[in-house]
Amino acid sequence: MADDLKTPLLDELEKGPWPSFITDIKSMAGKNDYCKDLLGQLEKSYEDKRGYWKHGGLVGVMGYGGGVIGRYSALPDEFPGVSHFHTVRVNQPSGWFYTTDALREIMDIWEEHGSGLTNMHGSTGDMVLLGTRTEELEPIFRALTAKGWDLGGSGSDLRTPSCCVGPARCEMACYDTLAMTYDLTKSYQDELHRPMFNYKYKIKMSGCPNDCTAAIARSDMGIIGIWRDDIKVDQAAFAEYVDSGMDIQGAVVDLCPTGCITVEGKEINIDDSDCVKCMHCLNRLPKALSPGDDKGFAVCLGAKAPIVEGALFGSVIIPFMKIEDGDFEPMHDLIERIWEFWDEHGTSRERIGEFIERISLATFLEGIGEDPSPKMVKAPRDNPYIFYEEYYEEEGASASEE
Amino acid sequence: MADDLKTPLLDELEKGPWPSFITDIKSMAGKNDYCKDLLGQLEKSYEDKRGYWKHGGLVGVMGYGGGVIGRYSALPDEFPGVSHFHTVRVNQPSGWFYTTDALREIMDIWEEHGSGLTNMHGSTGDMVLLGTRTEELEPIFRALTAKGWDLGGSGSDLRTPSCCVGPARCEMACYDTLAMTYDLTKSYQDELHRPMFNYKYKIKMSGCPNDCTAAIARSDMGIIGIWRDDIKVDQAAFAEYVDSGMDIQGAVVDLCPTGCITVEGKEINIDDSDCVKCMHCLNRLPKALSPGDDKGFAVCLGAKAPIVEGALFGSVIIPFMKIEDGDFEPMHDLIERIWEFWDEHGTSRERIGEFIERISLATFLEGIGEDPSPKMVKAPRDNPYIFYEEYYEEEGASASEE
Amino acid sequence: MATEAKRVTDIGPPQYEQFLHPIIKDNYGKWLYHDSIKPGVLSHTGPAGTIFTVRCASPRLVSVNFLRDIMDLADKYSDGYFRFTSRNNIEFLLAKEENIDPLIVDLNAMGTLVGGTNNAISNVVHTQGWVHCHSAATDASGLVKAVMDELAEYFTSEKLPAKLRVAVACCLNMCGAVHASDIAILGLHRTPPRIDNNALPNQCEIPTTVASCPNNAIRPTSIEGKTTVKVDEDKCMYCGNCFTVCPAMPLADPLNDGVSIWVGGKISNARTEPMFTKLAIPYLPNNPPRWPEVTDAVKKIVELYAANARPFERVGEWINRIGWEKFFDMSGIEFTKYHLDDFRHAGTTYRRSLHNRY
Amino acid sequence: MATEAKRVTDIGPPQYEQFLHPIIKDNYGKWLYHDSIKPGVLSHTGPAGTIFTVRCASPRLVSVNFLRDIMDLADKYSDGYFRFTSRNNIEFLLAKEENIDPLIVDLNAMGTLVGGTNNAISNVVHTQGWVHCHSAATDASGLVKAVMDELAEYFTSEKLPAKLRVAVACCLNMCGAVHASDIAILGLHRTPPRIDNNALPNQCEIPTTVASCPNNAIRPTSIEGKTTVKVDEDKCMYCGNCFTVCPAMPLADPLNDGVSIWVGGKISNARTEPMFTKLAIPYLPNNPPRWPEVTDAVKKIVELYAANARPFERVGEWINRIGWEKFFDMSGIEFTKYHLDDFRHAGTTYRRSLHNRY
Ligand code: SRM
Ligand code: SRM
Ligand code: SRM
Ligand code: SRM
Ligand code: SF4
Ligand code: SF4
Ligand code: SF4
Ligand code: SF4
Ligand code: SF4
Ligand code: SF4
Ligand code: SF4
Ligand code: SF4
Repeated sequence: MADDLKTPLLDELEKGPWPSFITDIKSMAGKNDYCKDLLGQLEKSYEDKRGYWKHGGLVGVMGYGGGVIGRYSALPDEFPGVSHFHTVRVNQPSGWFYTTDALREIMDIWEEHGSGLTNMHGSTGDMVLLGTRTEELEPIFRALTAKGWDLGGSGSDLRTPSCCVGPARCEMACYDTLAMTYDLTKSYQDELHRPMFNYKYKIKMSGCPNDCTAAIARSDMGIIGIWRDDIKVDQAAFAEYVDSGMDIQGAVVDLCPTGCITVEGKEINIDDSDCVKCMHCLNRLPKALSPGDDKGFAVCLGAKAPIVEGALFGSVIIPFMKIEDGDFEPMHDLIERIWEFWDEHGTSRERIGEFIERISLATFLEGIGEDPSPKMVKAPRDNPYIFYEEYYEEEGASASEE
Repeated sequence: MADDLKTPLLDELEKGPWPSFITDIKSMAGKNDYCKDLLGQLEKSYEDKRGYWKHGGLVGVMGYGGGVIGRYSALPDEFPGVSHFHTVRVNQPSGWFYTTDALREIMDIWEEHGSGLTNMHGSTGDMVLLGTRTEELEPIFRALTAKGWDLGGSGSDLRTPSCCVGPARCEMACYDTLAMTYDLTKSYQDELHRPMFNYKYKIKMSGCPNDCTAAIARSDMGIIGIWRDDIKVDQAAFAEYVDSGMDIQGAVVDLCPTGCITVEGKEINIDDSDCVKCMHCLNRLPKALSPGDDKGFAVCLGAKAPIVEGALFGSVIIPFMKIEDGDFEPMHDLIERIWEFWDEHGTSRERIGEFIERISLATFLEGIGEDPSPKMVKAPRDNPYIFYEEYYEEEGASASEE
Repeated sequence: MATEAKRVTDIGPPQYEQFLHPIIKDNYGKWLYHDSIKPGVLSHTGPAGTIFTVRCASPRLVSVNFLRDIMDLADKYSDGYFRFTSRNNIEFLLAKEENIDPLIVDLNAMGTLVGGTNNAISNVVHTQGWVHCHSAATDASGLVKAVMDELAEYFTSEKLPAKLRVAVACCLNMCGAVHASDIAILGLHRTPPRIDNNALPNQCEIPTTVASCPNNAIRPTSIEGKTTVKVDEDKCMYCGNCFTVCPAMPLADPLNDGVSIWVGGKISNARTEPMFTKLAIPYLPNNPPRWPEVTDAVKKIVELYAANARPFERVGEWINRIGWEKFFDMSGIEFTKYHLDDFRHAGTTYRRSLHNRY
Repeated sequence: MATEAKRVTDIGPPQYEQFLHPIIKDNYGKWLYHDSIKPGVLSHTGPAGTIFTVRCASPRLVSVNFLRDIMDLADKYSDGYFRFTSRNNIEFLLAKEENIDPLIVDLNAMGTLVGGTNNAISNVVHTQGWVHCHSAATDASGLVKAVMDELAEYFTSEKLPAKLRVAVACCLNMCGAVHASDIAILGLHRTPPRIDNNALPNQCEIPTTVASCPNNAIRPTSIEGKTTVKVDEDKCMYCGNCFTVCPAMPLADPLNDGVSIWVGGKISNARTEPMFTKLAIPYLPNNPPRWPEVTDAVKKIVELYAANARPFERVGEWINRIGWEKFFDMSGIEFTKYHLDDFRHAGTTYRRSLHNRY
C-alpha cells in the first residue's frame, strides 16, 4: 500500500508545472506492489545517488530472441515488488497513431499482467511496457497477439522501425513513410524477433530533410525523403506572405545556405540548381512553396551513439531512390545486399557505421554493388594515399584491373 | 662540351613564353661537366620516364650535421660529371633581400666550386646551391663563411627559418618578421646545424593572416601576425573608394565571413567584436583600413606534408603574444619549453604536429605549461570520453586532483 | 489458457490505416499546408478539409491511469483518434475547431501543458535512469521533471528564436538524442569500473570484455589461477561499455557520478547541416531530487540563447556565428582541458586557422 | 689555404638590414598602403616615400648566368637592391617610377615575364624532380615549364577572379605546397616498392623501416637466414616513406609512375579558413617532355574557374559554393572510388546530411 510509503525526496517532484511521473506512479502504488516498491527503491536511489538494478538476464517469450529487457532489483528483499521488473517492447503502429479502442485493450492487458507503467514511447519507437515478472511474459505475449499486436526488437537484431507522421499529416512528405515502415516491419519479422546480426540495426523514416524522427542521428539506416526537381512555387500565395508584412529577407532569403533565393517585388525566384533541399524556405513559406514532383528518398547508413568508436551521423549511400506502384522490392533488395555484406564481413558488436568506416566507403559500395557518387562525400580525399587497382603490365600499354 | 650533346626531348622545353630552365642549364653546359652531364642524364630520364639518382649518403662539412644533401648519379659511368651532385643549403637573409654586391660574391664562389646551378630559393627558404662534389664542400663552406654566409638546415634539426617581406614592404605587418627570423636563426645555430631532434622542425613567419609564407601549411611552428583591438578606419579614404565606383557591397561587405561590416552612405562600420581578422576587408581597402594598434602574433604548431599520419595545418597554441622592446626572451622561452617537451616525449621521425595529436592537445599544453583556451579549437569535444582528474574521495566532499 | 496450436507469432504491428482519422485518410499524401493557431495548436489543410492538432506534454513514463484520462479526452474531443510524437508528446486530432479550447482546459485540469510547437522547447527525449536501467549514472525522469518545471514557459509559448531540443541520457550509451540536441544533459560515471574478480570468470567472456573497451584499457590477467581482467586506470574514461558486456565490472560511484551539459547539436537539415552536441560543462554533481546546479545551468544557457540568437537560429547555429570563445565568455562557463577533444579525430577539432575573435 | 684557427662556424645569415633599399629602411614598419600599378607592378607608400616593385618570373632552377643578368638589371634600375618572393619570383625595388617600363622591356628581352600580382597565377612552388631527387615519380621543373607555357597569360594579366596558386611536387613527400594549393600537380608511384633483399640487411634498420609505413604494410621477415622485410601489397599505397628510410626499397616504375591533379586548397585566412587540396584526377600518365594530358587538364580547370567563379573567390571557395557534384559535372572529370577517402579520418569526409544538389 502507498500509505506506509514515505518518499520525501520523490515528493519534491510532484511540485511545479510540468506533469509529474511521480504523481502518476503514486496513483498506481495503491494498485500493485510493482509500483509501490518501485517508488521505494527509487526513493532509496535518490537518497544514495545510485541505481539499484542488476544487469539484465536472458528472458523472453518462446521462439523470440528479442523484445524483452530483463531487469532485476539488486535489493529484492527490501523491494520484492520489483525483484523482477522486465520490460516488454511492443511494436508501435506506423506514425504512433492510435484509436482509444485499440490502446484501451492494451492497457487492460498490461494492468492485469504488469506494473501498469509504460513509456509511450521508447526512444527507438516501441511502446514500452515497463515492469513485469518472468512468468507473465508468455501470457502477455499471447494476450497481445490475440489483439493483433506483436513484440519489438532488442539485442543484435533489426530494431522496431519507426517513422514521422509523414503523408498522414504533413505537406512536406516526399514518400509514404508509414507504408514503408509497415512494409519493412512486416517483411523482416524474423530479423526483428530473432537476433542474428552483428549488432543492432535501427531503421528510421523521415518524410523530408527536416528529419522529424532524427533518422540521420539515431538510425543505422535513415530513409529520408527528398525531391530532385524544382521546388513548386505558388506566387499568389507568396504575394500574400509579402503582404502580411513578414520579414522575407531576414527570415528566408538571408538564411538560405546557398543564397539561391531572390525576391523581386512580390515574386520569389529560386535557383534550384544550387538548392541543397535544406527545407528552410519551405518551412517558412509552406503555403507558397512545396517539394517538387520528382519525389523519393535518400538512404543514409551508419548513425549511432558514441559507443565504441564515437558517435556518427548517417552518411549518404543512396542519393536518390523511389518506390513506384507500391513495389517495395527494390528497397528489400537494397536492405538484403547491405545485411548480407555486413553479416559476412562485420565483426561482433560492430554497428554498420563503424563497419563502413573500418573497411572504407569504397569497399562497402563495391560490396553492396553501388557506384560511387560525389553526393556521398563532403569533398574528395585530401590525402594522396590511394590504392590504385588499375596498372600497366610490363608488356603493353593497356590498363588492367587486379 | 654542349656541342656533342643531343637533347631532343629537353629541347622541347625551350619553346614557349615561360623562362626556360633548360636554356639556362644549356648556357652552363659549355662551362662545366656538371651541367653537361646533368642535361645528359635528364634527357635519359625524359626518355625512360624515371629518375637516375641514388639515395643520398652522409656528406657534409666538418662539425655540421646538416646543410648538405648528398646525391650520386645511378649512372656514374655514363654521366661522370654528376657522379657526385650534392646540394649545399645556404641560409638566406631575412625576407630574401639581397644587394647585387652580396649575391655576386656567392655566384663567384659557386661557379668556382660547383655546377653554377641554384635554386633561388628552396621550398623551405634556403638558397640552394645545386650540384657539387664531396671534396668541394669544405672549400665552399670556408669561402661562404668568409663572406658572412652560413649553411641552412637538413635532417632532424631546426630548418632555416623564413619570413615574409613584412614590415620591410608591407603595411599589413603586425610584427617584425625579419627581426624575429634573424633572432631565432642566430639564437639557435646549434639546433640548426647539428641534428638532434626527433625530426625536422620548420619555423615560418608571416606578418599577418594573409600568411604569405604559407606558415600555417608548411611550418612546424608558424608565427603569424595578428592584432587584438579594432581595425583602424580612415573614413575619408573609404569615401574615396566609394567615389571610385568600387563594388563595396559585392567585393567587401558580402565576403566578410562573419557579416560584421555595414556601410551607410560613405561610412564603413565594423563590429570588431565579431571580426575574425580574416584580412579580406583590409586587403580590398588598404588605404582605408589597417590592423589595430595592439599588434603581435599567434603561434601555430604542427603543419606538415602528409607523411606519415596525413597532412596537417598548424593549430593555434598561443593565441596572442608580442615582442616588447626588442626582447625576444619570451619567445626563446616558449620555443625551448616546446622543444624540451617534444624531445623528451616524442618519438623518432615524429613531427611535432603528429606528436601533439598522439598525446592530445591538453597533455601537450600541460607539458609546455600553457592554459587551454577556446581559441585553440574549432569547437569543444563532441564525444563524452573525458578523463576526469578531479574526483571526490570516500571521506569528504572536497575535490582532489590526482 | 490457449492451446499451443493457437499461439501466433510474427504478425507484426497492426496496419496503421485503421488508426487514422477519416479526414487524415482522405487527405493522406495530399496535404496542402499547415498553419499555427497558437502554441501547441496546429492546423493542416488538404483537399478534404482541415484537421486540428492539439499537442500536450507527457512525462512519457506514464501509467494506464494517465493514458486512460488522455483517451477519455480523445473520445470526447477527437473522435477517439490521437497519436504520439517522435518526442513523446501527445497529439489530439480534431475535426472541429471549436473543440480546441475546451480540450485545452481539460488538459490543463489534468495537470499537463499544451505547447511544444514551432519556436518552443518541446518535450525532452530521455531514457530510463534509476527507474529501470542498471547502467544509469543519474536519474532521467527526475531530471526531466526538474528541468522542465524551470522551462515550462518555453514549452507553452513560441518566444524562442527557434526550436530548442533538450535531451537527457543517464549514461554514455546515450539512449536517445544527446549527441545531437540543442542542449543535452548526460549522466556520467567518473571513476573506473571496480572488478568483481570472483564473479567475472563465470559471468563474462574475456575476449568480448577486452574488445569492448574503446580505449584498450582492459587486459586479461590471472588472479589465483582464475582468468579475469584488469583495467589500466590511466586509460579508462568511464564509458561503461565493459559493464554492458560484463556485469562484474560495475561503475556506479555515488560520490563521483554526476551530470555533464552539452550544447549546440541539431538534426534537421534546415539551413545548416546536422551538428553534434559539444561539451559545455564537464561535471555537475548529482543533487536529487531537483538537481539545482543542473537546472540553473540549463536555464542560463536557454536565457542567454533567447536573448542573443537571431530569428530561426538554433543554439549551435548561434554559437557558430558568435564563436565558441564568446559563448564561454558570455555564459561564464569555464573553459578547461576537458573541453579539448582527445578521442579518435581530436586533431580535426583543433583550430587550424587564424580565424579567432579577440 | 686558411689555417684551422681561422675556420668560422655558426655565424648564421648576414643581418638583413644591409640589404634593404634606403626607402625601405626609412619606411620600415611604417608603410601606409600599397597600390597596383599594372600586372607585376606594385607601389608601396609610407611617410618616407614610395617604392615601386617590379616582379618577374624565374624558373627557380637558375644558373649564375641568369642571376648575373638579373643583377645587372638591378644595378641599372633599382640601385642594386632586389629580392626573391616566397614563390620564387624576383622583385626589383625601384625608387624611380620612370624606371618601371624600361626594366620591363629589358626583362622581356631576357626571356622572362613580368606579372604574378593580384588576381593572377603566380609562380609555381615546386621541387627537384628528375633533376636532383632520388624519390621523384616525375620531373618538377619540366612540368612547371610545360604548364606555365600554357598559363602564361594568367601570369601577365590580373583577369582571374582571385589569386590562383599552382604547386608541383614529384612525390608524396610534397616538398612544397601541394597539400594547400588552388591547383596541385603531384607525381606518384603506383606500385609497391621492390625489395632488394641483398642490399637491405646492410643498408637499412629493420625497425625504422617497419615503423615508416603509414599503413603497417611492412613486416620483418627472414630470407636465407638474413633478416629483411616484406611488403603486404594489398596494404601498400606507394607513399615511398619506406624508401626514404631504406634505399633498398625503390619504387620507380616507368610504366606506372605518373601524375595526379588536386584542386581547391588555400592558405590565406582571407574570407575562409585554410583548406587542403582535394583529389580531382587520380592518374595521368607521365608524358615528357610536355605532359600534354596534364597541361590540358590544368588549363581546363583554370578556364572553368575563370568563367564561373565570383570575384575574389578562390578555387576551393568556388567549388564549395557550387558543390563538388557540380564541379565534377562541369569539368567532365570522372568521379571514381579513388576519390572516396580511406585514410585515418575518412569518415569525417562522408556526406552526413541531406544537403545535396540534384
Ligand atoms: C529503452 C531505451 C531507452 C528509453 O528509455 O527509451 C533503451 C534502453 C537501453 N539501451 Fe539503448 N535504449 C533505447 C534507445 C536507444 C537509442 C535511441 C534510438 O534508438 O533512437 C540509442 C542511440 C542510438 C543508437 O542506437 O546508437 C541507444 C543506444 C544504446 C547503446 C549504445 C549503442 C552504440 O552503438 O553506441 C547501448 C549499449 C549497447 O548496445 O550495448 C544501449 C543499451 C541499452 C540497454 C539495453 C542497456 C544495456 O546496457 O544493455 C538499456 C535498457 C534499459 C532498461 O533497463 O530498460 N542503448 N538506445 C530505448 C529503447 C526503447 C524502444 O525500443 O523504443
Ligand atoms: C630541396 C627541397 C625541395 C625544393 O626543391 O625546394 C626539398 C627536398 C627534399 N625533401 Fe623536402 N624539400 C624541401 C622542402 C620541403 C617542404 C616545404 C617547406 O619546407 O616549406 C616540405 C613540406 C612541409 C613539411 O615539412 O612537411 C617538405 C617535405 C618533405 C618530406 C615529408 C615530411 C613529412 O613529414 O611529411 C620529406 C621526407 C622526409 O622527411 O624524410 C622530405 C625530404 C626531402 C629530401 C631530403 C628527400 C629525402 O627523401 O630525403 C629531398 C632532397 C631532394 C634533393 O635531392 O635535393 N621533404 N620538404 C626543399 C628544401 C629546400 C630548402 O632548404 O629551402
Ligand atoms: C509531430 C512531429 C513528427 C512526428 O511524427 O511525431 C513533427 C512535426 C512537425 N515538424 Fe518536426 N516534428 C517532430 C519532430 C521533429 C524533430 C525530431 C526531434 O526533435 O527529435 C526534428 C529535428 C530536430 C532537430 O533539428 O534537432 C524536427 C525538425 C523540424 C523542423 C526543422 C527545425 C529547424 O529549423 O531546425 C521543422 C521546420 C520548422 O519548424 O520550421 C519541422 C516542422 C514540422 C511541421 C511543421 C511539419 C508540418 O508541416 O506539419 C510539424 C509541426 C512542427 C512543430 O511542432 O512545430 N520539424 N521535428 C514531431 C514532433 C515532436 C514534438 O513532440 O515536439
Ligand atoms: C611578395 C609576397 C611575400 C614575400 O615575402 O615574398 C607577397 C606579397 C603580398 N601579398 Fe601575399 N605575398 C606572397 C605570397 C603569398 C602567399 C604564399 C604562397 O602563395 O605560397 C599567400 C597565400 C596563398 C594562399 O592563400 O594559398 C599570399 C596571400 C595573400 C593574400 C590573400 C589572397 C586571398 O584572397 O586568398 C593577399 C591579399 C590580397 O591579395 O588580396 C596578399 C597580399 C599581398 C600584398 C598585397 C601585401 C601588401 O600589402 O603588400 C603583397 C603583394 C601581393 C600580390 O602579389 O598580389 N597575399 N601571398 C609573396 C609573393 C609570392 C609571389 O611571388 O607570388
Ligand atoms: S520529416 Fe518532413 S515529412 Fe516528416 S513530419 Fe517532419 S516535416 Fe513532415
Ligand atoms: S530549400 Fe534551403 S537551399 Fe533550397 S532554396 Fe530553400 S532555403 Fe535555399
Ligand atoms: S603575410 Fe601579411 S604582412 Fe606578410 S607580406 Fe603578406 S600581407 Fe604583408
Ligand atoms: S577582417 Fe575579415 S572578418 Fe574582420 S571585418 Fe574584415 S572581412 Fe570581416
Ligand atoms: S542511457 Fe544508459 S543508463 Fe540510460 S537507459 Fe540507456 S543504457 Fe540505460
Ligand atoms: S569503462 Fe570504458 S574505458 Fe573504462 S575500462 Fe570499461 S570499457 Fe574501457
Ligand atoms: S617531392 Fe619527393 S621527389 Fe620531389 S624533391 Fe621532395 S622528396 Fe624529392
Ligand atoms: S610505399 Fe608506403 S605504404 Fe608502401 S610499403 Fe612503403 S611505406 Fe608502406
